[in-house]
Amino acid sequence: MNKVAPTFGEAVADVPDGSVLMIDGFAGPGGTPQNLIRALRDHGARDLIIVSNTAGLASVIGFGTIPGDRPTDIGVLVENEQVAKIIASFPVSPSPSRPTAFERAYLEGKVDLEVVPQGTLAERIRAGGAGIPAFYTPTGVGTLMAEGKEVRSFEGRDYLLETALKADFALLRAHRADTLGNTQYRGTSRNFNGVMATSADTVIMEVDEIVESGEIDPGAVHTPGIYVDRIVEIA
Amino acid sequence: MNKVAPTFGEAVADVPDGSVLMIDGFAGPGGTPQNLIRALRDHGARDLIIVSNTAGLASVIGFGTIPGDRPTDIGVLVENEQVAKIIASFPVSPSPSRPTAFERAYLEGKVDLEVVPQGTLAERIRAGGAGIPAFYTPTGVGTLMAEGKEVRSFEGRDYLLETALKADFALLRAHRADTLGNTQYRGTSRNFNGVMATSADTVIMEVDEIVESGEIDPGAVHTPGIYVDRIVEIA
Amino acid sequence: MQQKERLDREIVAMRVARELRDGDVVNLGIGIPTLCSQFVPEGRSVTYHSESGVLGYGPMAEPGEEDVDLINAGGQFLAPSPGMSFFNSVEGFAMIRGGHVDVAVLGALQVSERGDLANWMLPHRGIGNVGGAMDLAVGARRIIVAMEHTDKSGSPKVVRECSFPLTAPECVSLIVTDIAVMQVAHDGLILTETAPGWSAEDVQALTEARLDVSPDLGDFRL
Amino acid sequence: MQQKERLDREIVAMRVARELRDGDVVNLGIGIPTLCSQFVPEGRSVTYHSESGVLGYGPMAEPGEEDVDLINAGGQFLAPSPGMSFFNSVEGFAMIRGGHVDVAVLGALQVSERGDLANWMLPHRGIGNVGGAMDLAVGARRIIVAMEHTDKSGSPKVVRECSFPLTAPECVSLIVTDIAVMQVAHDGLILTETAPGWSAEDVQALTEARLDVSPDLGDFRL
Repeated sequence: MNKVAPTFGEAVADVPDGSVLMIDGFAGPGGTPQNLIRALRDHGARDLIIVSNTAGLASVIGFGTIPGDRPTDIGVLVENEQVAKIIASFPVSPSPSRPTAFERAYLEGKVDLEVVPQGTLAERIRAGGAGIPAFYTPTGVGTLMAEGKEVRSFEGRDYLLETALKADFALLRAHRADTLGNTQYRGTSRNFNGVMATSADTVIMEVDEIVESGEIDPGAVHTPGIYVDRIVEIA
Repeated sequence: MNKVAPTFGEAVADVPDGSVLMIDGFAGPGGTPQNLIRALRDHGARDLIIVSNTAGLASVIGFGTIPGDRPTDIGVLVENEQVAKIIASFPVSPSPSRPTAFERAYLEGKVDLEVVPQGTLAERIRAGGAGIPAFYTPTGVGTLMAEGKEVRSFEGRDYLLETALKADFALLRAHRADTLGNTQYRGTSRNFNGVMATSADTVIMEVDEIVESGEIDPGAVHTPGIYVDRIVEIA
Repeated sequence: MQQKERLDREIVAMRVARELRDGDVVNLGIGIPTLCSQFVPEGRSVTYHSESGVLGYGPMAEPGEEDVDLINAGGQFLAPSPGMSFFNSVEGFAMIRGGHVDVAVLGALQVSERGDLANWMLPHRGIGNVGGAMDLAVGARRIIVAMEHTDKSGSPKVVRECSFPLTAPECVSLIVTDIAVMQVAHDGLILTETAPGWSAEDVQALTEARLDVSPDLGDFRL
Repeated sequence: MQQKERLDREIVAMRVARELRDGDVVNLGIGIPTLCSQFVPEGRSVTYHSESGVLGYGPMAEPGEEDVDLINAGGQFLAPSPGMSFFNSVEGFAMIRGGHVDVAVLGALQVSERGDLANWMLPHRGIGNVGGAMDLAVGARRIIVAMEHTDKSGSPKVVRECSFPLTAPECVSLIVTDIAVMQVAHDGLILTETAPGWSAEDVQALTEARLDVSPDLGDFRL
């Protein structure tokens, strides 16, 4: 049950056209699986549906980016015309003068978009991994997000019905993993990595370091190994 | 914002009659706040509604109990006639010849019972803490648990609607806490402690050890301090 | 016929253990199921899940080594194992309901010919322990029941319709008892194996549900 | 009147910071809100929450000390602080929706006299970043808006009805701008403080919503 894959390319080689992928990308490169994204670009699978917090911001406006760094994010998949749709909470550049690759493609009608409030996005992914098909949330009531959705009152307050999100693959980034896939994230890079790991059929992680099983404190594992299918060490 | 309370008695002194309490008690004494339970017995608040996984088993049948030990559990509150109702997944003794205090009181009509599947119980408590008023679950469809509940189909499968649980107080047990209330549990004792901490207005913890803030690895905190109101160190 | 020898609990557990595949995540219920982990064939790596909040635990703790903070859902003491991990009850059941547990081995009071499971409440007691059984029954990808073929009074536990309160309808895939192995198929139960000395007729006589006999019927495969 | 001096961003942040109480858990949005943490009065201990997955973080990181694994929701680099904790996005938003965040300080494009908030989308752009704003607007116990009183073209941002897409209806408790402090009451907005040199009439002239003037109207309390 050794889950270590030899290369990033081999780790994503079986992603078919039309896949639904969850890919971490919170705001900056922290937590973003830059190597797996580049491997997926080289692999070339098309018509992808990507679930991610942003739609590729780090490389455009430097959110969360060390000055001088030019991190890779899912913007390269959009530029390479591999993306059919993005489901995100923060899809566009906050600076209208510096639009993202996604934004240009969206305005040209080349890619679809579903904007989801960030907490609802996290909760929908969690629901997908936890066997909860749908839940009610107060977020979005009385806004555009409520269009076409059931509104229901509990104890006098209105809530929206939201449904679970699942994916075929997740491309994630962690700090350490043991050979069984038990994983720890570093700092705020846990963000969506920690939940996307539970909701995709095949979970692929790039990590700074792979250690032997038993080297991670069992009380400090963030993602238990049963969720993780493939691990690639960043050279 | 020092949250350290001097004694167990002072930590529970303001629990009024009729309170809803979440009290950990998974199977054995691990994770059970034995000192706070004894303090609540001595305090004497009555007509309590208690949410707990069991209704007091460890002292009766030795589940999870080191031979020779006689741990305290919520059975003492039932014996002391302080309990109006218990919401639990595992309320009775698996050995009919050794009934629990709760079981005797229930059969005498002195206390009410709501039996909830363990996963639904955990999820309802989580929902209470996470601002989710209700969710759908496959658990209990086609059983007694479905009585009076909405059944709804998503993608061809039936689910039950379940609602959030909240409490006035939680009595919990952890291994370590810092003075801000950042908490770590030991091993399987995290169980319901880790979720009840999010869903009660006032969260009271007994811990083996209180340390200074900064002594717990921020990546290994199980319950962030904002959830915890009072901490008492076990002498 | 009642004099024929029934298999002991360890053999039932051994038969169930053969069903576990390399890489499976497995939850073992209280009773016979707990025994299965001792009998997993060599070369298969199985990860054990307990809704007490642990994955990848080791064997039962030795006397004197008990730790109240390392138990299974039946309150039994576990030994640690490298690579295990701990989590709270919400996560433990998210794993179950979310389909991350491959196999749950459960005891039963009754199983119907459609695979309905009743294992949490004796109706005459009027009160029961559901614990995690309902979540496991709907969430684990495969449910194997391991139990005695009849109850203490000799009544069949493999029935046409469960008379006891259900844990979940149509959830059981395989029934292993102390005299037989039965697959739950779309149109009923298929008897595939019998204990040594037991014929298909012998088993049927202690079974309320009608059993289709597999053309490959044979002895318990251990 | 447009020549009267407006308060700078730091003063607006300082005024908001006075609203934070000892023990509060506070989420600071992008822009002016981020500045508030510098101005919390002595003796008050405030715990900062960011939906990037951290509680109890320190001040902004010094240049050269940036860590891509320690950022706020606006992608700014944070310094560590003793007693902080990390968690994933599910937990971060459970804290928000579950009522565990006492105060959220948010920027706004428009606020209505009922406290409706619009801060995520300019309609002419046709696409917007909702981020965590809708969750914060419905989940935090108290919402304070910190913003300029008018937009870049001089149009009022405190309006009768928001013309921009809403973030949440009736969620704002207090509005602090560069010329005024306004409470959202059941029957409308109450002007309680003005910037030095600004009269209630001056503020009303730049405000579309009708302002009730508090009998205790005074200067900005800093």
